[in-house]
Amino acid sequence: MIKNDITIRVAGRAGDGSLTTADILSKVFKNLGLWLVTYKDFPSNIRGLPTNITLRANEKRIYYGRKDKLDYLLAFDRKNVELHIDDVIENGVIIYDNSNEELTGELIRKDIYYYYIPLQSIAKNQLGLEVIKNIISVGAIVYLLGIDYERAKNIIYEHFLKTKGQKIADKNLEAFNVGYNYAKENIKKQDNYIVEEVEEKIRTYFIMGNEALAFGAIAGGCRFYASYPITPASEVLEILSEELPKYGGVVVQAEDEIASINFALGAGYAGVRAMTGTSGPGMSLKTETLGLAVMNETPIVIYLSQRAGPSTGLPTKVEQSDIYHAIFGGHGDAPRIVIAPGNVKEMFEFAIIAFNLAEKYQTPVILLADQVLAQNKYTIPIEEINIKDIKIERGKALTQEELNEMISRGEKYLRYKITQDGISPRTIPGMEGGIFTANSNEHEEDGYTTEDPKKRSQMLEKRIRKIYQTARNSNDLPEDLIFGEGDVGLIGFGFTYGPIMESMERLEKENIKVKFLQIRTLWPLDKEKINSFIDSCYKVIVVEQNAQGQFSNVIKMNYSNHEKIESLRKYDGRGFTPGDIVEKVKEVILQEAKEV
Amino acid sequence: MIKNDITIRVAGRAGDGSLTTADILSKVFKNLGLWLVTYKDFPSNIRGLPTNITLRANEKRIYYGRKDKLDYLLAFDRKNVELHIDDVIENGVIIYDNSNEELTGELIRKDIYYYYIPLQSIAKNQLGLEVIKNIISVGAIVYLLGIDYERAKNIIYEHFLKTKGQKIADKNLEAFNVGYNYAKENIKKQDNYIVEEVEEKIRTYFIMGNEALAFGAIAGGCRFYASYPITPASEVLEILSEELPKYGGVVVQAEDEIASINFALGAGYAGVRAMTGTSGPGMSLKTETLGLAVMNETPIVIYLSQRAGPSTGLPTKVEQSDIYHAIFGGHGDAPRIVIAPGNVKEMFEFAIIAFNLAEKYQTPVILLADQVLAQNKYTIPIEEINIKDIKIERGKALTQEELNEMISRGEKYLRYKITQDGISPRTIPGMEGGIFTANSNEHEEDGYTTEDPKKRSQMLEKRIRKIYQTARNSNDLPEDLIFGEGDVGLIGFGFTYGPIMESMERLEKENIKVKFLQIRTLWPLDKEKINSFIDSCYKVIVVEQNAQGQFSNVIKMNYSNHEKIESLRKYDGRGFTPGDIVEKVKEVILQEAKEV
Amino acid sequence: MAVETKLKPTDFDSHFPTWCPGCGDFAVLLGLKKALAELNIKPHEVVVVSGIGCSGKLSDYIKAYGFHGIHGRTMPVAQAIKLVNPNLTVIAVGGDGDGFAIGGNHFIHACRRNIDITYIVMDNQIYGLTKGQASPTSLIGHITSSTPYGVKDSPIDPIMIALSNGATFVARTFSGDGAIIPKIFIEGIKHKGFSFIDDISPCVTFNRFNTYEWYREHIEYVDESKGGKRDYNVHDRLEAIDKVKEVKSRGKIPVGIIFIEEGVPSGETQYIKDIPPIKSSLEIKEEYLEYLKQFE
Amino acid sequence: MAVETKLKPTDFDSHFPTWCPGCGDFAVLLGLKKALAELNIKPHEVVVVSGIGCSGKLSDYIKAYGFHGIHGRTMPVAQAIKLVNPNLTVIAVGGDGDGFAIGGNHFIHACRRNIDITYIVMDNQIYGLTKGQASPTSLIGHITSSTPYGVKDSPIDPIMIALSNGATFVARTFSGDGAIIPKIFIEGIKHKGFSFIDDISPCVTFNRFNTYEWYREHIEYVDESKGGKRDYNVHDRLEAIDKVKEVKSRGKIPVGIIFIEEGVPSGETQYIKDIPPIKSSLEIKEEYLEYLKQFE
Ligand SMILES: Cc1ncc(C[n+]2csc(CCOP(=O)(O)OP(=O)(O)O)c2C)c(N)n1
Ligand SMILES: Cc1ncc(C[n+]2csc(CCOP(=O)(O)OP(=O)(O)O)c2C)c(N)n1
Ligand code: SF4
Ligand code: SF4
Ligand SMILES: [Mg+2]
Ligand SMILES: [Mg+2]
Repeated sequence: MIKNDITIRVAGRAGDGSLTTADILSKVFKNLGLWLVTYKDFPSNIRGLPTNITLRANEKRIYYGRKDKLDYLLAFDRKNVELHIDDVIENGVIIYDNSNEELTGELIRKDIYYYYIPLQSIAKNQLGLEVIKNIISVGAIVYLLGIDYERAKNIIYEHFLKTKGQKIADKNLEAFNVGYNYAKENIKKQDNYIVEEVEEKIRTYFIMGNEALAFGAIAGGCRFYASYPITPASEVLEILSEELPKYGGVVVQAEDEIASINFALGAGYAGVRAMTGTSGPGMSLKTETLGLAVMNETPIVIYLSQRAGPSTGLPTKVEQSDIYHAIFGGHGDAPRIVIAPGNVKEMFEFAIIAFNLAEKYQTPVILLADQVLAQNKYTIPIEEINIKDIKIERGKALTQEELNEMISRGEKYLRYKITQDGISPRTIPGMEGGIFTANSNEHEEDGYTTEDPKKRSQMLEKRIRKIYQTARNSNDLPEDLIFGEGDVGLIGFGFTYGPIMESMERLEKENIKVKFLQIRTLWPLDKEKINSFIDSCYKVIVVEQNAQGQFSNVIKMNYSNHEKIESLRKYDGRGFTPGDIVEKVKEVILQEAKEV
Repeated sequence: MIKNDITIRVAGRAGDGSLTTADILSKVFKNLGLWLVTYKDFPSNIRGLPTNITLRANEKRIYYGRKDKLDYLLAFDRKNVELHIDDVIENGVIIYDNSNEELTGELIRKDIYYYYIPLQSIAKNQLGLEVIKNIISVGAIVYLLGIDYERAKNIIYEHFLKTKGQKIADKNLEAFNVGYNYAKENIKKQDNYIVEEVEEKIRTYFIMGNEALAFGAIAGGCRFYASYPITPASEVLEILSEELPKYGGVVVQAEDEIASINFALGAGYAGVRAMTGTSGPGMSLKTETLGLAVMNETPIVIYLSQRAGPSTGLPTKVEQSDIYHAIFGGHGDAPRIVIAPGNVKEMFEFAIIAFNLAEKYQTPVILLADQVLAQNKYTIPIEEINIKDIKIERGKALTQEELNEMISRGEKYLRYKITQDGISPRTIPGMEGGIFTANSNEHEEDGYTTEDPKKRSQMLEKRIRKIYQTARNSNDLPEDLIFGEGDVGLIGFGFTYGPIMESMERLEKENIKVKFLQIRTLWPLDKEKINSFIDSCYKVIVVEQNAQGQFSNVIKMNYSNHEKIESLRKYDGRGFTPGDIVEKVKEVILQEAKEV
Repeated sequence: MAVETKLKPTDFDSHFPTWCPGCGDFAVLLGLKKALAELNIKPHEVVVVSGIGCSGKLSDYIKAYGFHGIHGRTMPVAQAIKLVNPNLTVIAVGGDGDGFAIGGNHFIHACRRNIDITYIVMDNQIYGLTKGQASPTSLIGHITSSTPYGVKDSPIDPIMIALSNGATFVARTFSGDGAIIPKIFIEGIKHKGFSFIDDISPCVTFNRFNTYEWYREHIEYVDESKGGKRDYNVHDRLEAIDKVKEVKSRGKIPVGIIFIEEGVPSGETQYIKDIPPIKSSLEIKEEYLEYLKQFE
Repeated sequence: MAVETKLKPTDFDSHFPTWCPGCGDFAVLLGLKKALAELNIKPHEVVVVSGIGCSGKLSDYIKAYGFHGIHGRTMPVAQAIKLVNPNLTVIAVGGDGDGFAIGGNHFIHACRRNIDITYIVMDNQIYGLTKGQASPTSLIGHITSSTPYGVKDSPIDPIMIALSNGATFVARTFSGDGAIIPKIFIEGIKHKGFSFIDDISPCVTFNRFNTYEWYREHIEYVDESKGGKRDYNVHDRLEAIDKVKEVKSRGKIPVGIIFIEEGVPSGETQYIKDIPPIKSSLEIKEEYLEYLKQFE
């Protein structure tokens, strides 16, 4: 028996309702107290193309939805068996909708169990509603996993009742029952998977990365959001459109990405915590204004949710290939802060941190995530969404009183005063005595345009100093974290946190020790920490989802001993599996053994 | 006597006609057979703010217009003496227009000669035309430098006759005479500078970098140019608007930079050699489409003429701070080619090379220059504008015949065929049998959208391979050049070629030996050459006009022994002087001496 | 020379669309194939430039040279292709988000350049591919995934934008009236100059408000296409504007050919001096050295 | 409270402009100072958002909060400022290149959002700061540094764009008639909603064709400002469009207040629910945890 550790992939066509299937199942699992993660693998298509979602459920905490192998595959058609059969684990299960076609040939593997259910036919003939086939499959899975019927039934019924009303709830319940009973009557369970209520349940949220980020932003004082729809960032626009007005905030869906960031910048200039969000193509468009924000030292948070590029690329697939752009993009010397959450908790937390950084350092802050983090759901203990200790830090934002006092002291207010830490006192429009120009041209301390070589140098140095020295030496930037120990090091950031952590667990079981440096501030780098981490390793492997090894190159810029740095790359639009990393580590260890 | 080696700065207010003064003087000098270079230091302003241009003339070839010290300063007002007095060399000269104000106090240096001429008053009172004061000054300078009166007179008269007609020519001649005679009668020449005809004169052009580039583009087969005005690239738009139609080309001044690059890309896709040109702010805007060109493998040349950033920055001043962006800008893995001419000859040549590279490698090519190269004038022997050996190389562009043959062989034409060198045969619209889609989405070999992980990897690898392997290993990329020898190395690119060459000459005189690696292909780097250059040095100094040391960091990405790399930076909007480099080299040598 | 046989719409067949069944874009695709076949323009003489969106996928589904560019930038690409090779038939296609949100500026400037391309927007008053956010043509109050409290901005009117920026052919079609579409497309393609066609193309998945039925109740043909009648001078821009305003004042949506201006030289004829770039030599002319003399 | 004394235009004095003597932009600067003084709006309650160009420098020359942004992007910045702090008077200024070339799309979308800002374009039919290239309002045939063979594209008409995209206040002023400018600016600033004012601002250095004299011969007031008369309903958009077309058909340029629509709620009142963002607490509300419950 394999209890409470299951990976289920629901695979159909866009429009088949695979997402709902996984959603409903997750409600059941969650109610039983399991930890959950999803991995969405959707096409950029509304209807018809193959699509799938993987749902993992476990007694222990898990961080990542993609596993090397699947336990259950629910396939709505033959194509989807073709696509995923190789991923099914030995002794795993395929539930196949054989309404239209039977499986033959290579699609019949000896080492797995097949359960055939004519889902579509049943839906059509018995329930008169084809689209409900997915709920039938939920019924069957609930039966197959040995989940308490009553309990599952109630959860599902209540869910539909609450969200869709009685009529639809009734219909779905009927479908659930049909599926449950069909399985009970026609399928002989042969596999080993069961799911039961766990003993010590804790309260959790099951929340999408983008949802956590949006709620984090609200908690962090974001009161203005401007964006242009784009996968995988649109959810933030949609959530904040709904939520922000409740907090006195305003959301603008602008005419394009350039407008969006200028909207956010205008709001930031006017004194409101403001954010814009996008993915790669939109980020490329925002480049010029990013430089403006650096130049006029206006706080702004830019949420960059990466997907596979270049250009339109694979719009719904994951990649971490905007590293170069996030760090170096834009003309001129334009230092900015880039922070990268690695899990859903950090999606929430970093949203708050980003606003504090933006205001304290009067700078654009790029909040860098990726499709895996953004669009998947994760269970998180409710106390990890910690709203008690939130500190809103506005840095050198002057109050009218402080400004008055300053003026009465005979001091002239200078918005861009050259200071030791590079940060100047800040006013906002409406404040008496605080007038200045936020200027895209190089400027004097009061914001007036200048071309004087000395002033220019001082201003540029000030802007560089505040990021590379003041911010870097502060405790404000999310600290890079080290997990585990060993003389092989892994370096990762963003969603690879998940598969890396999992790979370490697996390696541990084989008594292979590695340590992991999770980079949480991508720029400015914590060179000391990174360098001493690398120093302490025989070799480090930079795990990154892109083809050029962008981040490993960034590290090489700062770490002299390049031979120590290897990079593990993937760029086919599908996130690393823990196994990919395990394999690479073993390879490096073997090599070490040979060398030593 | 200091013969035929003079640096003259003309300093006034925007609108004073400083540029014309230098222009007319340069005509005279050129006629005498001197080598010339200018250094423009203009404000972003049409009238009123201080502006100046430096003109250097020499018997020997010179590459750069900014010297550590001036020999002659012609100042149209007091402010301009204030601004430039420190730059005047001992025993140098200030010619001052004292119509409105006399010089006093600190503005009177004991160690230089002052010649006062009330230019404006003379212009107004004697000639009834204030704006002609600059030509009066030309007359005076011609006298002071001992230039043959008749000769100068004729040159000037002819110039105005040809460009402005008899009436204006007469007036200017009068002004010239007045100036000449005023100086003759009122000024006692005390300084040592004279200018004479050189013995062996060669035929030269005196041409602005942007002019050389525009004519190079024409010679390189450019038949479409789309741009949006911006300093310091506008001249290319203006010149090509005039010239390109003569060659059957079309120029579009588009509504913005995004439109411009998309125009050029459309033209490139349709089979015409196409270019777009801009400076930093425009380049930032073009970022998304740059990635598109990488993705759909369309040839396009992007002329990026750098100025001081970030944001609007100092729009008329020099900087080399778009290195990061040119190399790394844009989301996704988007390798491109970046080449950087270092002098006016290369401005011409690289324009031609760029089009060949773009077509051979079906890729965007960034032609990276800067304000110093772009907007200054340089003498260049006419045979260096070599149009005899131009080879137009179109790479794998298929002819209709080749395509027909291929089809008749039963081969399916595939625009994005996976090939070993990463380059695929190319058709253009209108060719029968060559249909394909240039797709911003990841695509199959025929251009059809795909999300298949294997195809995706292959396609991405192909695009990376063709740049990082095929192009890099070819002889097509401009080779980096090594000048001189020594164990201290200088690395530079773009306009710093000029001051570096000059600093080497000066160091040579002091018996200090250095070598210089001129990087001409900024991306993909010629790692081997660069690394072996650094290896062969005790220390290398990367000379670059930006604050972050952008290029030295790019080198560090690729060269492991970081301790060897120092960087000399300047970022006040004014180009390095040769002296800046001399000083730094000496410092490093001193350090070496201590260490060894 | 071989005898040329008349082309059939199926000669333009390519991959089968992945649009939702019922999507209005199918009618545009079919209409375009029919129009091109009818005009006997061969697939390789056609370039379809498309944006990003469900609508933008059209270039993947038609046998012709395709340029499936980035979001909002069809106009400059399409104009450039025509400018360098006027022998090609250039069709630009995209959505209302693509054309009027992010691409709005290029649209205006394409109107005023009057280059001979045909621009067909599949206007569904929604963002389809990104799953149902409001578009610039969404009506006030429309509740979409990005406007849970209803759209606040007044919708733009693409027809008015085209009319007031100098477009010389302006029409609207409706995907529910598939038979009429090819006729209007043919006129648009034949027209020498910038032709703008706003096709009402219902999104059956994300726009549950502006449905086929809703449109059927709201459209009104301003020409004879379908029972309507032409009661103004289609060649008079001001009258066309007045007509549009009048129809709209009655809460209706004007459909049909709305305005045609003839005799305005099309843009590419103004930009191209003698021979088009595609035909011009890559070698430089004799005069080249003469021109360089100015620098001596 | 202290007795408030009436403000003077000089209360808005700042750095002295570096514009060329005679530049039309001076009249706009003075007009704006006069209008603000007349309206008794204090410098620190005003934000001037400017683009890049000679015109864009205006924000450096007026005592007020300034946002001298990048080329073409005044509109989103200005709208956002008003959206988050409606107590501020927000004025956007820029050139014809800034507003109608690179910024054209934002202009259209600002029109339709109708947020209460005032947008003044200093339209000189040329690119001033970059030294004389053609702009979208340059006339056909105009020889400029970038159009040695004359402009080929038909000029856009910013007034028509504003009118056909829903702007609720549309006017044109002429820098040669400095006395009229503040009056119209005052109306524009007072108007609740998006006010667009196209100021004809001759560039004496680079536009040697459209000079003060040329304009004097070509302008025609559509209101009573200067001897003209109002012969249409200024509150009727269609009549305004007709009027503009009519004046233009006579080769003239309509000047004065062209259109005012009242009673349309201004955009920020639609976007702001109760309190504006600037006044809203940065702390989260009690309900926050309630909202989170949906994820349990
Ligand atoms: C620069 C950029 N921004 C955003 C997107 C995401 N995106 C893809 S399609 C689309 C809009 C789709 O709406 P529309 O243009 O109306 O086309 P439809 O799908 O409705 O046919 C958007 C915003 C993108 N691909 N690129
Ligand atoms: C993104 C970008 N593109 C181009 C420029 C260069 N530029 C500065 S001002 C200007 C246009 C000036 O014309 P206009 O807007 O009409 O203002 P004017 O100077 O005539 O007042 C241009 C193209 C820039 N600063 N930024
Ligand atoms: S989502 Fe809408 S626009 Fe897209 S294919 Fe489906 S019906 Fe068509
Ligand atoms: S160049 Fe023209 S627009 Fe600029 S300041 Fe001078 S007159 Fe005014
Ligand atoms: Mg749409
Ligand atoms: Mg202008």
